[in-house]
Amino acid sequence: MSRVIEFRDALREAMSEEMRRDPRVFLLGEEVAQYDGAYKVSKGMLAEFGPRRVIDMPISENGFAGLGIGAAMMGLRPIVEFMSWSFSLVAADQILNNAPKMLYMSGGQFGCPIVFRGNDGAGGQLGSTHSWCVESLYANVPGLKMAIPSNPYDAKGLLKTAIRDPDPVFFLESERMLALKGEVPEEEYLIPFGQAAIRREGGDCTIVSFGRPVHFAMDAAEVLAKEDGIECEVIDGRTIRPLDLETIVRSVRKTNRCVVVDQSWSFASVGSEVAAQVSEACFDDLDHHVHRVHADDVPAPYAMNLEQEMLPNPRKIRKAVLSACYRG
Amino acid sequence: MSRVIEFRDALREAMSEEMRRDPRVFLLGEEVAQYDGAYKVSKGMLAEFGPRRVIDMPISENGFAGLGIGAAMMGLRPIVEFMSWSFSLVAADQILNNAPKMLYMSGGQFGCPIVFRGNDGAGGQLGSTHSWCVESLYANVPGLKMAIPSNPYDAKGLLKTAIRDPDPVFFLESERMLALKGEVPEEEYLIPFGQAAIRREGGDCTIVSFGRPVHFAMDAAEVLAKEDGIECEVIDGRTIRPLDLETIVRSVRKTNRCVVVDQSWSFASVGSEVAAQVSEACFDDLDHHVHRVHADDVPAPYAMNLEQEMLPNPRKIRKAVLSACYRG
Amino acid sequence: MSTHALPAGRATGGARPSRPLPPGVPPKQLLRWFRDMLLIREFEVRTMQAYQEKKIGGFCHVYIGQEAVAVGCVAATRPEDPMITAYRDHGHALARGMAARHCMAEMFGKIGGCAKGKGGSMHMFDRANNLFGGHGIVGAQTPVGAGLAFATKYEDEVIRGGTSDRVTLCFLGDGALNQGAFHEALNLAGLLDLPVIYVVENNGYSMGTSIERGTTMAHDLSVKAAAYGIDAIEVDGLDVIAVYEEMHAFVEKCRRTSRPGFVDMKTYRFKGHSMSDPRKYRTRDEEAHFEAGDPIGKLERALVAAGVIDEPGVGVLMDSVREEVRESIRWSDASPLPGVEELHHDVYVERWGPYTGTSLPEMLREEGTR
Amino acid sequence: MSTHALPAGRATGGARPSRPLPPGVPPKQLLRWFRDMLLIREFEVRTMQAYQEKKIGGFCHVYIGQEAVAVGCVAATRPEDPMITAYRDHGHALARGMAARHCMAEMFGKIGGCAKGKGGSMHMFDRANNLFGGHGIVGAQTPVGAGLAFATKYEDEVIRGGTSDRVTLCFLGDGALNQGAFHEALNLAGLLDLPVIYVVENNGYSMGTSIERGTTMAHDLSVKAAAYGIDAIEVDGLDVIAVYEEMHAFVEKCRRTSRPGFVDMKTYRFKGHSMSDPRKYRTRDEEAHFEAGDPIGKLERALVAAGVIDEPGVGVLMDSVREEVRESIRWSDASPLPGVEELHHDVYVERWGPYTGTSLPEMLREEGTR
Ligand SMILES: Cc1ncc(C[n+]2csc(CCOP(=O)(O)OP(=O)(O)O)c2C)c(N)n1
Ligand SMILES: Cc1ncc(C[n+]2csc(CCOP(=O)(O)OP(=O)(O)O)c2C)c(N)n1
Ligand SMILES: [Mg+2]
Ligand SMILES: [Mg+2]
Repeated sequence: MSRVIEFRDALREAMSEEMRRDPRVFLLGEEVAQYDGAYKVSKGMLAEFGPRRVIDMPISENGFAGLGIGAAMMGLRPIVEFMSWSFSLVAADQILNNAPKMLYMSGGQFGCPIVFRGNDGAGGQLGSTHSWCVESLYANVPGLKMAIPSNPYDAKGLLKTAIRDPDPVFFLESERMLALKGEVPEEEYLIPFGQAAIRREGGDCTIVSFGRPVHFAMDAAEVLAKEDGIECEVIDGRTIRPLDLETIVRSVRKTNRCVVVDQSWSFASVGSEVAAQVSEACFDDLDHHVHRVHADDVPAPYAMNLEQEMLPNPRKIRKAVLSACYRG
Repeated sequence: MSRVIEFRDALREAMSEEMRRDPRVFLLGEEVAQYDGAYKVSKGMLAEFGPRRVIDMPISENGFAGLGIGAAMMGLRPIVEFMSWSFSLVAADQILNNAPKMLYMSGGQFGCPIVFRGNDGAGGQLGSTHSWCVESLYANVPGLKMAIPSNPYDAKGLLKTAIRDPDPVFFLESERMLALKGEVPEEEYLIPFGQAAIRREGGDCTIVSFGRPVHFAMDAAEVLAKEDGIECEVIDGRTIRPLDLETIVRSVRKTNRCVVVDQSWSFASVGSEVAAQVSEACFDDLDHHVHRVHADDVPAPYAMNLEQEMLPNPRKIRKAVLSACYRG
Repeated sequence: MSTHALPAGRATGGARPSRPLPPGVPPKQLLRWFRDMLLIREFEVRTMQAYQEKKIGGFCHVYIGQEAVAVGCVAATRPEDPMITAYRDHGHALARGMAARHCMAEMFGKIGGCAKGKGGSMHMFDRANNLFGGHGIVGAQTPVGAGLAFATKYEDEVIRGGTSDRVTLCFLGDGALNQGAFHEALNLAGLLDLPVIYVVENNGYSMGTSIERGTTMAHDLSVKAAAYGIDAIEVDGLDVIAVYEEMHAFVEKCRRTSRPGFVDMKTYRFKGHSMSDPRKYRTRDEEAHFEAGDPIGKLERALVAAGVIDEPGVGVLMDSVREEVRESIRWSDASPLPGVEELHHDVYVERWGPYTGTSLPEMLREEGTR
Repeated sequence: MSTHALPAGRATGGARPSRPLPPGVPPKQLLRWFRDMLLIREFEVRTMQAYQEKKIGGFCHVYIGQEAVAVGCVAATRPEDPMITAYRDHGHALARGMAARHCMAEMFGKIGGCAKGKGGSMHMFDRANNLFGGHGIVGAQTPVGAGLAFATKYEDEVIRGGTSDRVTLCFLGDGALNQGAFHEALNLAGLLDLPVIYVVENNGYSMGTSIERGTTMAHDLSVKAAAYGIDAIEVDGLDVIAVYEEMHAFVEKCRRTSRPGFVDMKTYRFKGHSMSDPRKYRTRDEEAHFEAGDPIGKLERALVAAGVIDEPGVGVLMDSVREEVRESIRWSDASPLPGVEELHHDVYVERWGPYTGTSLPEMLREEGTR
């Protein structure tokens, strides 16, 4: 049985179900409890689980990220909400130096089963400091896993997996998608990490994307099919660490063309990684170099027209696909 | 006239000369003054410039990075020393959200002419938290420039350029190279950003590297020439932002093969960026996919044998070049 | 007047009269403060309207209720004293002298904005008026504020060889007390004898979190400064006369001693945290209590009582303020969108690759025209 | 005894006698403390030697002079009370019960080390003894320490529905006072009533920076705790009896009240910051003054005077300690290097791609065997 619910509801269901199932799981973050969540993701959770398990935090991201890490070392299963991943920079040391390295530094003695989650990427006109796409910044670091769902179904299934995962997971949501609706089964399900989803099949060009821009890729694919007679295969990576290279390569071996759409800045990014890996694995298959669509290499501007211009969008993706097909 | 001096002396000369030339330039950091520098880079500078311009800081990286940024907004020219870039994670918000975005957020009103400098990369057995290669983490961010010298000559010339640069510069040194000796002219010189250096000419394979591993590449090139009859062209990027793609491409067009050697982790790294850009720009020229040599994708281990195994080295580079030449 | 118990660590509010008018301040000056507070209020009301009309996007935090703080603090300092603040910054910009149109146009995302529309509501910068932003990351402006003070001192003493007498004001919200950056800044300011005053605009809440729930020792913030050997004062931020008098004395002491200071500036934001805040975390009673102590009404009554202005005079002033804000909206409506070329402008000072260098906004180039 | 003026905020040192032996503590226990302190001292002397011989690499910070702190604190707590510390951690590991060989082998980078040689000197972890590291980034262990206390309380109260009585000790250097992380941790501990005690091992220096040069209010650190409503005590960390007695009372109070605490533990490091420190930032006079108050000699004199042990007994003890450390070196020499497969082991708990899962070190699997 399936219902249509919002992305934010899917996140909440994942957390609530896991909290019912496992008393070690708890949620902490700014405004998660009494305010019901800055973006209402945790709405009603204080009422159900009480203030010992749904815990409001002061504006001390480094402090409460570290607190979560200590609790995880003791065997608890904290979910730490960053109101926005943009605010995680003040906690960079805890989330990058401690969480992903504790198991290694302690020679296997202390794991760190923690989930850090929150909004990633541009909101609407939030400006330079509030629009971080942290995937390209943080995915460089071994020891962490990273998931980035593009729809309610995945949000729930991946978040449940994240909460049960024995390793630290960086879970990237998007303010722009929280109200997105989608079918979500009533029955329990989990989505394993490292398995990309093919959102659309096609034989002419592979488009690989992650998170919100998957939708832009789908829109572009539609136009390309209608206007240009180009059938794209759209792959939603779902997790960045681990990266499901296999699914990507299988597709590129078929289409011989690849466009990566990554909402973050281009330099040393998830997009460059996918491009490099595909260029390597499909060296003999590619008819054209891997094309990349990114946010422009500038701080996020506030002005709406500039922000629109900066972000990846269907128009840019279509252009890249056309070029990849030597039709540009 | 040229003398042979150490890398650390070259850094000191750059700073001292610029401080003599411009009263707006000053140095701050942990142990830079009374202790003469944790690594003696600033040795004697307190004596020459006094405590108002060579300033000891408490262990407050976020605080003093921010202090430097404020001073830079007022038009001063701070040099902020991180004892190690590994400690810059606690200052990530200041160095990534403030320094590189101030000009943009203020619509051109306030620039941020600041230099952040310190040791980057593995020291000797410093373990997981003290061995960061921040280039792949930070190079993603527009608004900053990044220089990474591999020898005393470049260290001095690039640092002087960095100090005069009107934009924020991340300057990456290496503890392992501080005692490295090299020829440095007595006369003043500056090295412009964005100009790679060809350290060795060769027609069979291009090796691109940055910072310390340039030396590993040179060693590998020597062995490859002697043992395998393969002549490598070794390119030292010198700056990562801006990246001198032109010099790299010119070389790859000649050799038709490319190996990137990047001391950082592979995922979403400077190495993946170079691989992606070369794969794109040289799609029709490459005889084999771009090969990459990185540190292994694990936290830095302490044990000497494991650390050696983890880091890029001439053996790994040789293997990659042989493979790129279909001799692997 | 409401008599319900208020949580600790808050402004007292209530319909208390203002302090007596300061004898040393000429009436013209007092009227200037009054007008500035009115201007901010009117500006913010229109800002909220424009936000509803979707002329303004992103996050937007209005200053209604806190006007006495920015106006009193500006009055207590000199134009050359640097100022820096957080994201609730329209009041500081206007009080510091930014034309309403440049502030409004910034929020409209237009080229005429103080930052060419690239910064938005949270990033009001004004070089001519020594306002160093407008910062969005909670607490991140506090070490930068220490750096401004470092620089004034360095410039005056090290470069020019004279003595320094500029004082930096660094504003922060009560929520920023909980950021490590703030503590590092205070320790540095204390160690280096920096002439910087940290003004905590203590409106009792950070979003939906009352100060008692987020900050230990909320009932006595002076201990936060004492931990660094820094002097602290508590000021009634709902009374511009109190703000001016207390701040003036404190700033002058800082000017003389070059020692940092800390101000627990008790105030209240009359509206929600940002545009989409139902304010369920506080009672309407509490709000009414503070609204009864509205700093603008308080000053108005004092000015009228002292004969500095009469009721018709107030009407004239309000009309002129209304017209100024209306004009700022017209001007901002008419200001063009930033051209696409602005996207790659101001990333770097230097021109290279796709980056097209930098240039000052219209505001600084054409100050006073139009 | 030297009479030169010592800088503010330091241990008093000098050849003062120890406090009277605590009547409630059996002689066996006192001897255990004495032996543990001797063991740490001997261990560290050999560590320095091994470092010279290049058997140990990386950064290495010895605990000589501070032995009374770890030993007294462990004595004052229960084995189930979590502990966490910074990078100067050999003393804590040994005092907590880690076998010398596992500690030494870790520094030798051998598979027999507590962390299989992957952590090194700065990362002593011991799950069986509730030691949560050994942390290299200054101050970063302090929020983690708050998390340990959060977890003991959560486990006992929320999961098991009982009452919690474990107390976490989180050690830090005086230099860590200047990290924002520490302040956020204190505020959180205060807000959430966490049973955690922050023990500042105040040896007067962070590398070459004396506490007065790096930390405001160095002469009275209690204000750092007062800023968060947290109780503070000052303890003579050169006297293990004082450490035990003061800490025991403080820990028990924390156990009862679940309120955090702060300890200004005045101590001194007799050696340099790390292996390559010429110690130009302090006088030989100052060092001599503190060496005269060596905590080990102090305890020895008290034990001998009280007849708990006699001189020959001390000799026997020292011989056994020397042999234990010598054995730890032999054992570590013989312990194999970690195999290359260890490189990709312990990155993730799960096995996937190149990652080969995780497993516990020999230390925990074979505790007690050889
Ligand atoms: C580091 C960081 N964390 C979280 C936020 C999100 N945020 C924006 S404003 C705010 C509340 C701040 O309250 P306060 O400092 O009291 O200022 P006020 O809004 O009352 O003026 C929060 C949590 C942020 N901008 N930066
Ligand atoms: C964030 C950070 N900055 C700098 C360093 C380098 N560092 C290591 S130890 C140390 C001094 C610490 O002194 P203190 O906290 O007093 O401890 P002690 O060495 O006296 O035990 C410094 C600056 C670090 N490890 N982490
Ligand atoms: Mg507030
Ligand atoms: Mg110390």
